[in-house]
Amino acid sequence: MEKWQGWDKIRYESELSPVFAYEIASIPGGDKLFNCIQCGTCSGMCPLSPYMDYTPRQIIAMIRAGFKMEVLSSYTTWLCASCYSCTVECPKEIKLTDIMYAAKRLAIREKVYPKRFPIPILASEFFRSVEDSGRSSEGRILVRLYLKTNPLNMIKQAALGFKLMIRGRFSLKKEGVKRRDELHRVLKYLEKERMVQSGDDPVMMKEAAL
Amino acid sequence: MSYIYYPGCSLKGTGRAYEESLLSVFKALDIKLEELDDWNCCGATSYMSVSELKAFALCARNFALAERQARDSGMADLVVPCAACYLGLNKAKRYLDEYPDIRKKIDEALATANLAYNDHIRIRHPLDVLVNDIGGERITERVTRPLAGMKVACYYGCQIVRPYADFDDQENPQSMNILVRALGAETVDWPLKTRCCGGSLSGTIQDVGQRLSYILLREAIRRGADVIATACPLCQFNLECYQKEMSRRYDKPVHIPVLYFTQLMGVALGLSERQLALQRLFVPFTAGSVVPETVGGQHVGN
Amino acid sequence: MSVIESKSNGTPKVGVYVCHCGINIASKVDVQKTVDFARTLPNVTVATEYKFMCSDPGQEMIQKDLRDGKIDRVVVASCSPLMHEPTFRRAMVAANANPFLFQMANIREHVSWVTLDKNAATEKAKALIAAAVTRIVLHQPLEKTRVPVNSDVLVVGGGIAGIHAALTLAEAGRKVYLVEKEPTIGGHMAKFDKTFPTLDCSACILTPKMSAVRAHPNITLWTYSEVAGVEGFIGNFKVQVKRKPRYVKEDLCVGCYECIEACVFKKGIVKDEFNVGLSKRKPIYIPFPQATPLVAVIDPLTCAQIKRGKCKMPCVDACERDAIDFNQKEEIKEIEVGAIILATGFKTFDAGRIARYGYGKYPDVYTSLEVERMVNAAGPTAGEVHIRSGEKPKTVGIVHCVGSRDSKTNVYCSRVCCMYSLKLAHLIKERTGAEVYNFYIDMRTPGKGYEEFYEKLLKENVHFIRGRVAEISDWSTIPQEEGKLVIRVEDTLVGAVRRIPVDMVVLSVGLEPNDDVDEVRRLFNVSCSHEGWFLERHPKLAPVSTFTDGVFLAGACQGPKDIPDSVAQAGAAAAEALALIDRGYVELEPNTAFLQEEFCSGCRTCVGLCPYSAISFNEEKNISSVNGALCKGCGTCVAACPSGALQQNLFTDEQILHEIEGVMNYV
Amino acid sequence: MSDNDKKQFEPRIVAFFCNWCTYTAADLAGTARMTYSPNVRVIRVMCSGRLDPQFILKAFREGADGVLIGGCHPGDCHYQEGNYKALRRVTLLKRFLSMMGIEEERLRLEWIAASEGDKVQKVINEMTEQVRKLGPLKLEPMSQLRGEEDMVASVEKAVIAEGGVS
Repeated sequence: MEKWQGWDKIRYESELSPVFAYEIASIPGGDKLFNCIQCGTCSGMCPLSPYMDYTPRQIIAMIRAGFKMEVLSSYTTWLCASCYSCTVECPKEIKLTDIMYAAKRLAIREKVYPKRFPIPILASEFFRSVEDSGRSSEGRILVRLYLKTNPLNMIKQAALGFKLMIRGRFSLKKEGVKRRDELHRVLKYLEKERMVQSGDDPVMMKEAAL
Repeated sequence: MSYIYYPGCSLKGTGRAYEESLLSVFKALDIKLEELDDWNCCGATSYMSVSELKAFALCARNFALAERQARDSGMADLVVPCAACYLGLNKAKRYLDEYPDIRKKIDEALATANLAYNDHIRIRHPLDVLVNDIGGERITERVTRPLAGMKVACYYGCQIVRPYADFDDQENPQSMNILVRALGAETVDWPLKTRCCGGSLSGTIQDVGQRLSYILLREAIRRGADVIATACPLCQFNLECYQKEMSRRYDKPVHIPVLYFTQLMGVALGLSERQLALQRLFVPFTAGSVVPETVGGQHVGN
Repeated sequence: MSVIESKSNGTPKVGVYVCHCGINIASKVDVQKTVDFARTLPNVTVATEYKFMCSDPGQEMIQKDLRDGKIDRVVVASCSPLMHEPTFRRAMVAANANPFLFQMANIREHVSWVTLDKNAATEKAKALIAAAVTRIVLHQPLEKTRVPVNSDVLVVGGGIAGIHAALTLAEAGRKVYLVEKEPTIGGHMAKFDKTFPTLDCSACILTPKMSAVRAHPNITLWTYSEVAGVEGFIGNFKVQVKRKPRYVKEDLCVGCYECIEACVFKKGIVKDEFNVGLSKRKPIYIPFPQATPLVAVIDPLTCAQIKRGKCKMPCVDACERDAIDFNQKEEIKEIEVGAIILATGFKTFDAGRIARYGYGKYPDVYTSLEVERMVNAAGPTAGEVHIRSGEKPKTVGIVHCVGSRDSKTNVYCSRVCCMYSLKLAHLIKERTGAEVYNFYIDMRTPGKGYEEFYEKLLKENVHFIRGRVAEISDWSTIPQEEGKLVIRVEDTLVGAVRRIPVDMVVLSVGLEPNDDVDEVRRLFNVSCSHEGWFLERHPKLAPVSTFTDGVFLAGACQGPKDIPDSVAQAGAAAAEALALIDRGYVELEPNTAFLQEEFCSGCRTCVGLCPYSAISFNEEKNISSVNGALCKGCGTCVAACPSGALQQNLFTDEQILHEIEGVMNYV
Repeated sequence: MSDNDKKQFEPRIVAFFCNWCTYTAADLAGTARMTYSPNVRVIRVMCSGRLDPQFILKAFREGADGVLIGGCHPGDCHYQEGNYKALRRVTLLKRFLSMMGIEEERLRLEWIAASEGDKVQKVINEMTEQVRKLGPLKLEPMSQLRGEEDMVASVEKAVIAEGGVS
């Protein structure tokens, strides 16, 4: 049973973000977002919508209405397993999966993703591993993940880990590419790139909004 | 014919059996696979959640390396077994084609490391290669141990056919079914063949992720499948490794072998358990067990 | 060419009138600037502006200046000539001026509505005005040629729209040819059981009209026939109609069914088109009991005699009136008509195209048209609603918008599905008492009594779930779902995903243009919207006319329509045709080609070029000669004439060359 | 994107649209308020078959940087096959244009049906950009060109002859 929230249901226009929709729409092909007829095909196709706090359709509506905080701090975007069934079946060609990604990126940048929720942490661990070595070291990432979120779970999973280990399917060895400098140079260059579709270029956002 | 092989991180870890069986099978069919030198991560799901542009850059580096490696033959056919990598690379390729502003930035980034991508890449899934380049007939010719009487549920998962792949139908893919039938097995009609297995959720939000996998297993069993064939390391992991846990969690217990389609092929082609890494499975499946004598009997007069 | 100029008498006095069209033009084009500019142009004696030039006061301005002799030719800068050229030409006539000393500059559709930048718009408007002014000084007074109009009318398509149009015209005493490609008239409406929202029996209101068609002395009904060729023009069309052999003499057959009883095939062997495949028919058949004409037809693809030439032919013996004739051949009828009404209707969307809905995979997924037949008392199940197993369904799901409002199939709303789905929901509940679920995106009930019908259904406890169905499948997550079809959908009003197990699914398929729409379009020289619906001349002001004068549209061939709208439109089309015919003549735009004999070198280039053989060659004079009555005014010959001897009224070389100068030189 | 270019050079394009398809489509674009670049001036003819090569040459002579011709789709001509005649003439004319040092891209023929308002918008925008890239049309001083009337005439004759073959 959630705590009673009736008191803050009302949304004042002044609390909403007029540019949020345009931020999201600025991803490649994102303008289709405005074609949404709220038919719910996305939510119907989505195998995870039953576990989301807002269905994908609601997320689109909220994005258009400027409910920035609600969207970015919702679990929905993180539960998206990017199976693309919404994107494929949307009658208005809205790239929902990409929109979920865009929301996740914004949430991370603005540090408003749900706290102590494993998925964003997995994402950042994965990201760090690849940034650093060019490959993901599954074993190490998982261990870190469990330590950060729920150490108990790690003990639960220990049995599984062991089974995997004896079958040679699990190792803590650090994977990586040989020519790291090369890789790092490429990624470094993009550091300074303020990318539109990451929605973090205020100028572009303004333009988009107008 | 020869292809450049992009393993991706999982096929070196939890999905080793996929790599080992794939290589053995391709070898048995005399298809040349040459691993991409110094390949890096494809920037899959989790990475893309942090930076899309960098994810594209990671893919672009792989493309550049592949083109370099295939310089002589012009077009580089990149064989990508992992569903997530396959999608990630496909997506990057699309976006680099379709959005000049992205392309420009990536090209610049590559240039800083004297790398270049010249659109000479084709991204191929092993299913695509086997069905469209080799063809069911030629595979049947090589079968020494037909999987007669075996009922297989072919599981494609989400990311192979959706949303970019064009080698198979998005709503009702057939390539794996064709392949499995070519091995002499039957395929069960199973509408969930492209429904999500829960992906990384099985590890993170276990109840949610495992519930999705459980729905798949339960329905496959209900439709009389003896074994499930997969084409993705994460799907295989989710469907196989949590079966004990699921049986505890949910109403009906589930117990069914989950193989990579390449392992299944290997069995039919008469390869050894080791070559196919069957010993790495949780739910045992020995080459001997596939053609129970009784089945032979059943199938007299076929 | 100098010849033409010499014809213009005295220095021309051009009046330029710029229209604000409210703010439609004025908001983008600086009208005053254009007027000041026009004053600077040669031969312009009057230049002014007004809010609405097409209004009476607007026209009055022009007429006054004409009467006062201030001007002798007129340029109006306003909307498209396709919109108001006739209006202003009439105004000129009313002022005793020649209507062809008039030219329009299209500064609305081509300027103010399509240009962002105000200065750019004003400049463009100036250029177009200059073009009109420079060209009009070369205009000559012309007379429209009058051609008598044939008073007969051709109606293509025997659905409710075609039937109504034909009857209306026949009642007005016109001779009507009604051509239908099926063996009977009646179209889709004949297949329905009840009609929304009144729930009156479709057959009861349609069959009287069908027999009226059959009986009417002024109507020639040709079923099982298709239009094969059309020539001529408004008022004077020559049409070839292909009559397919039905191997049964229409004048002799009385529809007694004896031959059908007698057929060597004791049971039906082919899918019955009329029952959309829910039943089978014999090679010799009558589509349905009220078929009009009530005449048997033999399907050559399946009849043993016609296919293999060996059959005992019991049908022949069975027929006391010797109506059966295996030697019947296809015949071509030549007719002449003054007007043509197209009422070729629509086809329903092929539900198989949407794999997720399992049509063709799961036997108990039906299309709405199949269910229409099922609930029809005269249908294959005698009005019983049951699934393939023969049992009555306990729960039924009706899925709206199948093939509509989807960028992968048809983007448009098919307009009738909401209402017929409500109707089917009512009938199914009435016949089976089942729980009926409607899955809709938006409920669209704009029409007299429609919303009230929706309310009625709500009171009948039919379930309405706002959400587009994601998938229909036979896999289960819980035991209660096993053996059922499960509809997965988001209930968008609740914000939760629901899985609803049902015994029967009805797919409310949308409407689509017929497959042969392209051939038909070319045959009658009309255009299509990009969806493939026939294009009306103007969406509001000329909804049943086409860009080909004398060809009119009725019913769903112009776009999805329900029965009331189709009938209303059929009436309108009939009225337009009558207006044309009763005038008795048409005035043809005098934009025909003419020959300046002194320049003709007799090279004959033009002769072969004319698609209407309006150009013949005069051997003794050794020059070509143009038959103005046959010329349609395309100007192809004029463009090809090496010596410039051929010219086209309203589009002479000089006029166009001047227009080019005008458009380039002053701005 | 090309704000600067715009300031540098605004091409002037003369268009000949057939009454039945393309002109109507242009009207449709208007009714649908599809905005496009203002560089094109439309002249209405009944059929693209009316297009006399001398009109196109004239337009260039008068200083047009490009000429656009719009007709019905093949098979849809209101007058059966005027548009084919137009196609033949334009194809040939292009050859002579390049002879006279006028880039082919400056002359464009498009089939646009009455329903394709969006295509009008697309084509006009594309062509404006294309001609803008080509820059202003450079012709020998008119007088001189007029002096070569005979050459132009011969061009027209040849083209006409070609167009005349039906």
